[in-house]
Amino acid sequence: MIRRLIALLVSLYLGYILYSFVYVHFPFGERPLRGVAAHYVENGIKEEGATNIVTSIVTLYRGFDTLGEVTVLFLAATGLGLILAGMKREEEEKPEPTLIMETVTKHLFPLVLLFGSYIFIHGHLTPGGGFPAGVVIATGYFMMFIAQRSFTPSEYLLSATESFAGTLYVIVGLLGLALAFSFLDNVMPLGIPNRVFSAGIIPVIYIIIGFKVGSEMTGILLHLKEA
Amino acid sequence: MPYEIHGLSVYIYVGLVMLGVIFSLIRLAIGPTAPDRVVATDILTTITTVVLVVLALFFDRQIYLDVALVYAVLAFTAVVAIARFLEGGL
Amino acid sequence: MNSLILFMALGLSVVLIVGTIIIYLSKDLLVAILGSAVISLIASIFFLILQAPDVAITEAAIGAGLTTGILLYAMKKTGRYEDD
Amino acid sequence: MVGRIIGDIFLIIGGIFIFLASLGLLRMPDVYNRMQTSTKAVTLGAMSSILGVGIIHPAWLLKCILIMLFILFTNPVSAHAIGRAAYKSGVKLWKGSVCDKYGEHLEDKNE
Repeated sequence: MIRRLIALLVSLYLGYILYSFVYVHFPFGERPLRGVAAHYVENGIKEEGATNIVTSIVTLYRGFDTLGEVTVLFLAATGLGLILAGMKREEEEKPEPTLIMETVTKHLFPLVLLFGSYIFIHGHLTPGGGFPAGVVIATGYFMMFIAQRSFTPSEYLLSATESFAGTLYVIVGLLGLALAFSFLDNVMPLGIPNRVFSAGIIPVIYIIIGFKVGSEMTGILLHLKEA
Repeated sequence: MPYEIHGLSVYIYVGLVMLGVIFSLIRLAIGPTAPDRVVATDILTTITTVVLVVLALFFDRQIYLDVALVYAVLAFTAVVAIARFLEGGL
Repeated sequence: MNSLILFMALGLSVVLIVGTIIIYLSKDLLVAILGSAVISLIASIFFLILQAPDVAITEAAIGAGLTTGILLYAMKKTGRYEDD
Repeated sequence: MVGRIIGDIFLIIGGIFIFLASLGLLRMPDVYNRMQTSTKAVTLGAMSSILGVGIIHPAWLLKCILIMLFILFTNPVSAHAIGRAAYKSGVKLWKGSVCDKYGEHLEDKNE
């Protein structure tokens, strides 16, 4: 009981902080930028060619961090697979999904995959990028898991896609080391901003990340479903 | 031409939508059975999609519509998953 | 327009606080999962009000189905009601 | 300017429908009535609001129609799933209900 009371007080205090934050900072994004943020906003498009500056920060200025994040995600998926490896679900009687669910999800699934591809291909132009696109694709697979009678993607293909994408990411980084000065450097031509074929290696990296995150998340959901 | 917010209509609209959010939240809080709360969540996801589109109109940025598109495509997955859990078929 | 956005932000922060209180007070873990889904919806609107569409789209994609799915699978393996 | 006025009218209609849907969610007596009033009305309200935004900004109309189509496809599925799950998980009908076709159908199938 006392634990619940403390939790209630903490959430009310956080709510008070949120209120005061909203009042004090109200016209959001109107203050002048300082330091490294100002440099990114002023020179980002000229240096890296991406209209969406967040993506050029994530994949190029702070590219090594992103490689680390992808590794952390890979380790999480591997650990979950190891924990759930020995468990096997006993066969039980389950109510089947109805015709309505099956038909709608069957026709919606290709559109979800197309939408995920749109998000990672246009990552340097519109909001989004590799991580949300991978999660959108994995959610599409989850939709098929819950609403189809029998739908099981090949586990071997999923792990092969994931390993191949991870290797390609490192190879792109080493290409930067070989052709330019540093790991994950922008070695391809920048092109004209606001076109699809622009911003050097950002679309390439985002396509790789999209495939990797999508197959990883689908693998996690598949492990949880079958264990 | 950017969307200049003037007149009473936009204020009335935002007030109506906010009342809708508050009522759904009350049903989410008090709902006697679990399916009541799931219905309230379903209503809140649809209202959220609308609010995202209207915020894109207020800020006058077309790219904000992508976020609303994500919810329009995927938000029903959570509700269907919880419904399948309730009937025992997950 | 500024006062309108401020009004929306204040109203939605009430929703966030009430959502956390629902999660803390419920003994049924399914209700807690529903509350976290609602909180991620409202958080996505907040990120858009703070003019961070990248974070908003990530929050939308993760909160729209994936966290609910993973938590539901985990709850199915452990148990639904919290015992005192 | 004409587009602005028509769009505002669509927005207000959508807002009224969203408000009425959540009012029905609050006031109706049992799960089936709540689901039936609110999901249909909120779908109509959302589509009307988004169409209003598309009329105010004609350049956005294509994407707005896409969002409307996805809402139109997905919302009935979730309502159908909730109704079925509520019946299967044993929620009783309101005492003033007059017929129960799904229960009769299940009885027919079991015999």
